[in-house]
Formats: sequence, structure tokens, C-alpha cells
Amino acid sequence: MSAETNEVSSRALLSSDASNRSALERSHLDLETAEKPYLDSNELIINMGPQHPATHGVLRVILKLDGERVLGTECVIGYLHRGVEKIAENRTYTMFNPYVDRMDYCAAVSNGLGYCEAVEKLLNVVAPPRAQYIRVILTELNRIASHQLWLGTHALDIGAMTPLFYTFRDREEILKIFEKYCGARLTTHAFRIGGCQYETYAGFEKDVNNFLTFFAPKIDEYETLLTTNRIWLERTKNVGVISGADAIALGVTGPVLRASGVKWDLRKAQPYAAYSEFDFEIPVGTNGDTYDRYLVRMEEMRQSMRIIEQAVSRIPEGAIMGKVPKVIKPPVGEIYHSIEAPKGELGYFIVSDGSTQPYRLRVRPPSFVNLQALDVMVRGLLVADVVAVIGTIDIVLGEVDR
Amino acid sequence: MPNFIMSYLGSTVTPGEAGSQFWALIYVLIIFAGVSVAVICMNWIERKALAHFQIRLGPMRVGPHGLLQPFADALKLMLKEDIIPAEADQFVFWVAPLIGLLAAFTVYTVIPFGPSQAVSDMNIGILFMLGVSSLGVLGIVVSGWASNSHYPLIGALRSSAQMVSYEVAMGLAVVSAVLMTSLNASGTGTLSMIGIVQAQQQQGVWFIFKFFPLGFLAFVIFAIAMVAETNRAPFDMAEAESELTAGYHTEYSGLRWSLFMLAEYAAMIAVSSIAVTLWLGGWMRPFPNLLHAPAWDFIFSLFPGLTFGGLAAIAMIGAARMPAHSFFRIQRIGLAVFAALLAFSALLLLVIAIAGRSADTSVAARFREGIDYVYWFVLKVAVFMYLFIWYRATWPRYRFDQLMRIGWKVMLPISLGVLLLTAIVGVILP
Amino acid sequence: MVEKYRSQYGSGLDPLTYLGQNYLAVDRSLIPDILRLLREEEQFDYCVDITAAHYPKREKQFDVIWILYSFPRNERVRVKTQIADGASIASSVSIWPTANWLEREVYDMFGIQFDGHPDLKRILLPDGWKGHPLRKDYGILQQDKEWVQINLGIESGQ
Amino acid sequence: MNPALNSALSINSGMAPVATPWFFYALAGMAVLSGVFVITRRNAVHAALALIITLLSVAGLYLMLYAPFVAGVQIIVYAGGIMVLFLFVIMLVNIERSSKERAFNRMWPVGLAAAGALMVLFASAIVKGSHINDMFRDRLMPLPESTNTQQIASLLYGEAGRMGQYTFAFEIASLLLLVAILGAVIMTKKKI
Repeated sequence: MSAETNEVSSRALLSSDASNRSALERSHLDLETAEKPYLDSNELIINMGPQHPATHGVLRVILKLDGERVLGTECVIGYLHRGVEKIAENRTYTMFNPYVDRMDYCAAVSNGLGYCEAVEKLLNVVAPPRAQYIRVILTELNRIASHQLWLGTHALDIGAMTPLFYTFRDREEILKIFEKYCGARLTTHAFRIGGCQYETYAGFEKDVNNFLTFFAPKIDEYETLLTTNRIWLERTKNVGVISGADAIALGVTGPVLRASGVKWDLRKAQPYAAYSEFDFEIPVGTNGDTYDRYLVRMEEMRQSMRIIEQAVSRIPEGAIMGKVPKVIKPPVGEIYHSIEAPKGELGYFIVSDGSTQPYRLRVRPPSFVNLQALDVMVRGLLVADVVAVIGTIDIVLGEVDR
Repeated sequence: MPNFIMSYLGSTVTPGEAGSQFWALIYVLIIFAGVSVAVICMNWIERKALAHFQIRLGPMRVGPHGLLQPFADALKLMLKEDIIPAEADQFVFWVAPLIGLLAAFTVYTVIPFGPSQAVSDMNIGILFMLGVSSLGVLGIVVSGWASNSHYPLIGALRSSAQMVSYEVAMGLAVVSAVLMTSLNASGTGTLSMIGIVQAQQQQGVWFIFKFFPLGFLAFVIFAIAMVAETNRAPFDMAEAESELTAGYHTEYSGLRWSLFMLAEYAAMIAVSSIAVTLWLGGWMRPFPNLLHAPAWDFIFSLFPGLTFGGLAAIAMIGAARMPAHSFFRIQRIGLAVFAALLAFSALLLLVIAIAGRSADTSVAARFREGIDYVYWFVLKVAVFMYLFIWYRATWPRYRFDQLMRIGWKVMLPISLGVLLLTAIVGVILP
Repeated sequence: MVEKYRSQYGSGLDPLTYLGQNYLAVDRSLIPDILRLLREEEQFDYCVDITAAHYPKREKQFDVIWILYSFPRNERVRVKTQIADGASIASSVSIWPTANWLEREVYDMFGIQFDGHPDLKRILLPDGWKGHPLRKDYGILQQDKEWVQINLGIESGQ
Repeated sequence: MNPALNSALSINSGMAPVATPWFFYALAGMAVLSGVFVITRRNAVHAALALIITLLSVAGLYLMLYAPFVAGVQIIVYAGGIMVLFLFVIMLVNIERSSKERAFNRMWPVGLAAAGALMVLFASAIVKGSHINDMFRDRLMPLPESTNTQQIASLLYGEAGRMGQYTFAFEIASLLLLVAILGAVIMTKKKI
């Protein structure tokens, strides 16, 4: 692992170029530079996946092992490749909207938000404030749901079975709200280009507020199970360390980047939707290890609750749909728009040729880019840590493979 | 014939010691059947308890509250296709589960359910137990190797290293308990399982409380080591399902796989029995010396019946609380019948307890005594089995190197220290 | 900033803005230098994405696009260049390690070669696959039938 | 020894062991047969398994000789501990290669001669037959099963107020083993 101890506070990192340069020097992260096995013993090549309980889908990791120590890894992905970007070129802007839900199916609302906002930007329309607020509420609920799913499966990977069921119990409440709002639980297709299709149902605010009061003690419940658990600490502290500079060089975003000490969140850095109107903090870790990533995500859930609370209390009246033509035909041009999805920066790069279909639509998936850091994070660790690190990166293979 | 039975019931030694082949065989069969039933019950209880830890219901479909689920599972496993991988070492693959099973069940020959309720009382009982239970790892190692696959191999390597390391700490903890047996009036220690319990009886204290906290420390070390020794969470490295898919038994299916499970649970019960025998007074009821009046004997002998009565009541309440829907009718009847069976057992036990309340040599008194011994022993073991489930529901899994570090750098020095201190205190104090 | 480089490199550099988003249209020969400059001098330390677009009717068929972000400046910029089919372009893995997989994906989807990439092979599609699906001449129902038949043992993957 | 146990033992002290010759021949046959397997099997794991069976049968023989402690130690140390480590090492070795190699090297005449000599020794002992007790008369010691462990202990550590016969040798041996362990650790460990 990287020897440089990483005490990057966000400011130090932002101002100094030296730390970044050091990341450059060790940037050849290929398998050729694998560590040498101990006592010249034989290397063991193991296929982890695509059918493996801990790879969260159909990820295949080829592990080069010395006994149990990882000398190098190579990810083989694409088992879930559906050609989403090709499909986009053959669908109209509206028709493509549900497809984005199928990428990160754990955070379908965020995907939809990013896509709708990107097209809106291309059309040069702005969703009305009420729609923006509804979007924020649902997106933040989805962030909590995504983090819950992450927490449950991550804990399960490390061997704690029980948190999985607790998180699923509480995630159910969020999914119920989604179901009541738009009829779907997982692939919601909640938003439309230009706003939202559905007005909130009667009692939406009450449901959301109920959820907030219900969920606040539940986070503490998760934390009592794990945060100070000795085994949990030993399994996560100093495991899968990645420095802030390395994380930036590898394009890692989201909680993984923040846990490495870089205080960067698109909701603050380049606010979209109505995020500039809310008061919330960005949790930042210091060590960039698995435990910090865990803490960051736990705190993010709390911050999401803060945002939801403010949004629900201040939700404005008004229209929910902006002025969008019946047939969406953006002018010729291209746009890149990105949002802070639960897993990191989710970007849409759309090239329009003036027709009803995108000429080229590129999705910048956070999981795909973050997964690239796996190799750096697990070198020299044990097999058990590989599982922990895959869990902590929080990948969704639907999004990695698209 | 009655005389023959009576001749045994009147005996104060184990059938093995008395040289009675017939009774020894009966005992072996009873224990084999009993352990198998215990494993089946454990299967159901584990699934139910784990489910309730995790806010689910667990098995609910097969029989009322899933009571018949273990039987359904067993049937399924027996009928399942038994796959031997083409590249596996056929013979070793075939023999590996048997090794584990054999080791797990052989241990029961010396477990004392009572002063005469054991197959045999070996002079080297505890040594025999440790030795034979350590053979169980051979089954795991060999199965991992024979599967000719990477994950089982890693699982086998992990478990062999783990078991060999924890055996050391475990052995030292056991030795410190054995040392305590020598603090009798006669000044001679014993390795016999029955002798160890009798030593606790004579000294009037369970060894867990002897030389507090030395006995307690040794017990804790043993309690941790025994979890590692049986490959249970949080030390279930050998079959860590999120890392090694299923560890050493990845390639096994059907009956062979169920033999591994049987061996694992049998081994769990066996090591729990060692802990109970060594530190928790074995078959003795609570406070046998403090509350030694015959009246107390009688009160404590009511416990088995009351326990079964309580279980019957729980089952009855469960039957009563079932939804009044025709769909549940047969389940309700089934549960009621089960409750009735439990209640009948309770009644039987109570009758025996009352009939045999006088401490004479009548058949009823003998029966009452035997039931008491077995009851208290099983109850103590059951507490450990529950702990196993509790651990599994609560804790994440340790990593392999951490496990080894704890074994060698924490447990071994502590158990050595406890052993030395026990020896010193044992010499100085009396 | 652009002016400075423009004087340095001449006409190969063209700053543009659309909907408030900046991008630089850069001549292919200048790409390695410009990217390095953006990284080293202008602190665009985070390579958000590398992608491409296919214009079959053009002479230089491909647009290759780098989307960059600067943490210190909180600013995005896109770098765009045109290359012909079959031509290759310098890899930026040595500038941003994250370019590794992104370039592999561009290669996988468009067949654009990156010189100096440590391990340029397909990433999402299987290794022996024929064709590059995001080219416009690759139909949406098209697939490598031969590969599917050999490797999956079925007639068609659809 | 507590009195309860003593009284218990007095009951069966007159009991003769059952079916002794049967058990003896079964165990001895098993030991010899699996011993042959140990040296003839090309597959190292099979050989190791056969060796385990040999060790266990020998442990059974010890039990029949009223030496339960030795039997227990045999199981716990050899069958349980050493053989697990054997298997551990074998699993790390390239089995394919070793199974193709010749199982016997050119030392086999020497081995045969040694085995023959041992056999002659045993045969002579058997030929003496009923006089076998005369051979080691001065060493013959009644070792009832119940106090076997205790007697070993008093030989090794001595009884109250008296040093054991072999205390010194025993301690030296354990010290030697400790040195060996440390040496092994230092030789393999890069840094401690």
C-alpha cells in the first residue's frame, strides 16, 4: 500500500499540488508491478465471481494470491452489459428516461434526476420550485435507501448477518413512500423531463415526517451494532486505505473520496436542483480506510435526513411541470451535467443533433470509475479484506456494466 | 429381566466400567440417537432464534411454526443428488465427512451425563476428549484437499491452522481446571470426566468460581477457543460464506454435506459438554452442598417436569394464538398435539419426581436421580448452544490473521499465566 | 488562460462555450501537450470522463472528449479533438490513472487506439468480440453471432 | 484419587477384559496393513491418511496394554497435531509431480535389512514365548489402569518430597524442543 501517510485536510489537499504529484508517480496500477510472493511460494490464481456471494452481482475479480495475501487483482466486468448508451441513441429523450433507472437500480431516483436535469439543461428549461423540492426529497430518501442497502450487504460481507435485516426493514419504509408516490418501488421513474409527472399524494409530507422520526433512532441502532464493535473495528480500520491524492488521481468520487479527506460534494460544489437552499454538512473522513467510509456514509444518512426535513417543511406550492414542448427536440449542441449520486459523481454527457433522439449519450457511472480503485486498495491485504473493500466501494454492477 | 435392569439401575458406575457390554451398547445407541435428535432440534432452534434476532419469522411453513422443517430438510438432503466432482479425489472425498462425524461422535463415549450415566469413565477422559475432538479437523482438511478446488483448499488451510493454534490455548485452560481437581482431601488430581465433576462436588464449588478470577479466566479462554475449535461465528473462517462461498464443503452436496453439518453440531455439543463438565459442575444441580436437604432435592427434581410443562404451555399458547382461518386448522391441531405430547412428558416427569422423592434404592428413585442428572447437564449445555447462536447473530467475522494473532498473542499467554497462577495459588492457599 | 496557450500553439486550439459550459477544440497533434498542461499548470486534477462520438459522414470520423474538473478552481472544462478512423491518439493514463478503464471503454465501444496505454483491451464486451457497438454503423440488433454460438452454445443472444 | 472413585474401581477390578485377542489382532492387522499403505501409496495424502490409521491402531494397542495415558497422548499429539501439520504441508506441495516420482529410492536395501533385523528381534521375543516375563523381570511393574497416569507423573516429576527419576531428562528434552521451535521461527520469519 501507499506509504504516504495521508493527513490531507480538504484545504491542504486543495492548495498543494505536491500531494497530487506523488499520486502521479505511482499511477501505473497494472498487474505487472505485483508484489513478490513470500519465500518464493507458488502464486495462487483465484477467480472470485462472477458467481460469488460477496461480489454484489456479477463482478469477477481475478485474484493473484500468495497464500491469502493479495498480490494483484484484475476486475473482469461486462457480464451485465446491456448497451444502455446504444439504446439511448435509438430512443427518444422521453422514451429513454426509464432506462436510466436500470443502471443503478439501488438509486434509481438519483439516476432519473441526473438524466432529467441534463436534458432540461440542454433544452434550457428549469423545473419549477415545487418540482425541485419533490425531487430533492425523493432523491435524498433514495440516498438513504441506497446507503442502507450498502450497509446491510457490507456488514454481511464482513460476517455480521443481522444488520442486513435491520436495514431492509427500514428501507422498506422508504420504498413504501416511493410506491405511494409513483407506483414503483425500485425502478421508480419518478421524474419527467421538465419536472415531475405526479403531484405528491395526500399525506406525503406526513409520511416523510413519520419516516424521519422513525428512522432517527434506527441509525443509532445500526451504530450500536457496529460502530464500536471490536471485531468491526479490526476488520475495517486501516483496511483498503486510499489517500486523498490517490483517490483524485483515480477519479474516485462520492463517499469514498470524502472518507479520504477531500471535502467535495457536488451538492455543495456545483449545486443543482434546490440543494443550494438547504443547510447541511459534508462529512469528511481522515484515514481513507473502510471504517471512515462507513462513518461517512452513516453521517450522510443523517445529513440526508436534515435536508429532507428542511425540504418537507418548506415545500412551495405551484406547478410541478415546467414549460416543455410535447415533443422534445433539443437544439444542436452538447451538454455535460453531473449530480452527486449516492455512489459518487453521476454524469450525463449528451450530444444532440437537433432530432428527437440523442445523437450520443454517455453516462459517467460512479461505480465504474470507483471500482478501478479496488486494485490499489487491496494490494497486500488478505482475501477477507477484498470482500470488505468491494463492499465499501459500494458498486452496483448494473451501473458498472450498463 | 427386571432384576437385570435393576442390577444396572442400582449400579453406581458406568456400564463401560462395569464391563457390561449390553448396557454399554444400549448407552451408545441412546447417545447416538439423542445427539442426532439434539442436532435436529438445534437446527430448528438456531433457525428460529436467528430469525427472531433478525426480526424475521424463520421457517413457518412445514408444520406449525416450522417444527417439521428439520425433517423436511433431512429428507431433502437425503434425496438430493450426491455429486462428486470429476477432478476430485474420489476416495478421500468420500471418506472425509465420515472422519469428521466419527470424531464428533466418538467423543460422547466419555461425556458424563451423570455419575453412572456415561458409556464409560475413562481414566484419561479429558485427554481422550481433547484428542478425539482434535481429529475432527482431519475431516475438514482432507475434504478441502480432496475437492480439488481453490476455495475449499483455502478453507481447509485456514481451519487446520486455526484449530491447531486454538487447541494450545484450549489445552492449557483445561490443564488449569485439571490442576484444581488435585486440591481434594486426598491430594490427587484426575483426568477422568466423572472424577472432575466429583472433585467439584467435594470441594463444594464449581471450578468457574474457584480461585476467582483464575477459574473464570480459564473458562473464558476455553469458551472462546471452543468457538474457534468448532468453526463457528465469529471464527467461521473455514466456511466464511462471503469470502470462500462455503469454504471446505463448497463442493459437497446432499447427504455428504449434511454429514458435515451433523458433525459440526455434534462437535459443538461435545465441546460445550467439556466446558460444562470442567467448569460448571457437570450434572450437578445448583447449590448441591448449600441446599442439600432432601426437601431441596425434591424441589429441584421438579424442574424437568416444570420445564416440559412450560414448553407445553408455550406450544399451547401458540396454538391458541393461531389465526382462526381454515388454512391454519391442521397446523393448529398439529401444534396442539405437540403441546399435548409435551404436557404428557411433563406429567410423566412430575410423577417420577414425586414417586421417587425418597432417596432410597427403588426404581422410581433411581429414575428420578438419573433424570435430574441428565436434565441439569443438558440444560447447561443448552445455554452454551444458545450462546453459539447469539454469537452468530451479533458479531462480524474475524479476519484470519487477526484470529491467529488473538490465538497466539492473547489467549496463549493469558492461559499460560492462568495455569501458572493456578498452580502457585493451589500450592500456597490450602 | 486560453489566450496564453493559443499564442503558444497557434490555431490548433479553439475555445468555445455552449450553455455556460466551456470546452476546447484541440487539434489531435496537440492533445498530449494540452492535457498535460491542463493537469500540471491549470490544476485540472480530476479526469471525470473520457468518451467519444462517432460521425460517420465526416472525414475525421471521431470526436474524442475529455471531461476535466479542477478541485482548486471548482471548474469544468471539456477537451475535444477529432481523429480519423484507424488513427490512434496518445493515452492519458500517465496523466490521470483513472483514464485506464475509461480509455479501454472508448476502445471497446469505438475502436479508437490509445498509444501508450498499459493494457488496452476490451472491458465491457468479451475479448474475442467483433465490432465496436457505439459506432453508428453498428446496428442496435447487431451482435457477434459467431462469438455467441461458440462461447455460449446458443443461436443468438437475443 | 477420591474415595468414591476408588470404591467404584474395586467393583470391577476382577473383571477380565473382553475379547482381547480379537481386538489385538484386528488392531495389529490394521496397523500393519495401513503401514504398508503408507509406503506404497504414491499419493501423499493417501499415505498420510494411512499413517493416521496406523497411529490410531497403535493407540488402541496401548489402551489394551493398560497404558491409557500413552494412548491419549498418541492420539492428541501424533494423530491430532502432527498429522494435521503433515497434511498442511502436503497440501502445499505439488502433488502431481511427487506422484510421478519413484516411490522407492536406492536406500531400499538398507531399509529392508533394518526391517528384517527388527523382525528377527520380535520373532526371538515371541519364540521365548511364555518366558517373556523373564526377559524384563526387574523392570516389570504392575500398572493398573486406574493409576497409570499417576505413576507416569510420579516417574517424571516425583512424589511429595522426592525428585522424580526422569525429571531432569524430561526438562532437558522440553528445553531442547523450545530451542528447536525458536530456531524454526527465526529461520522462516523475515522480521519478528
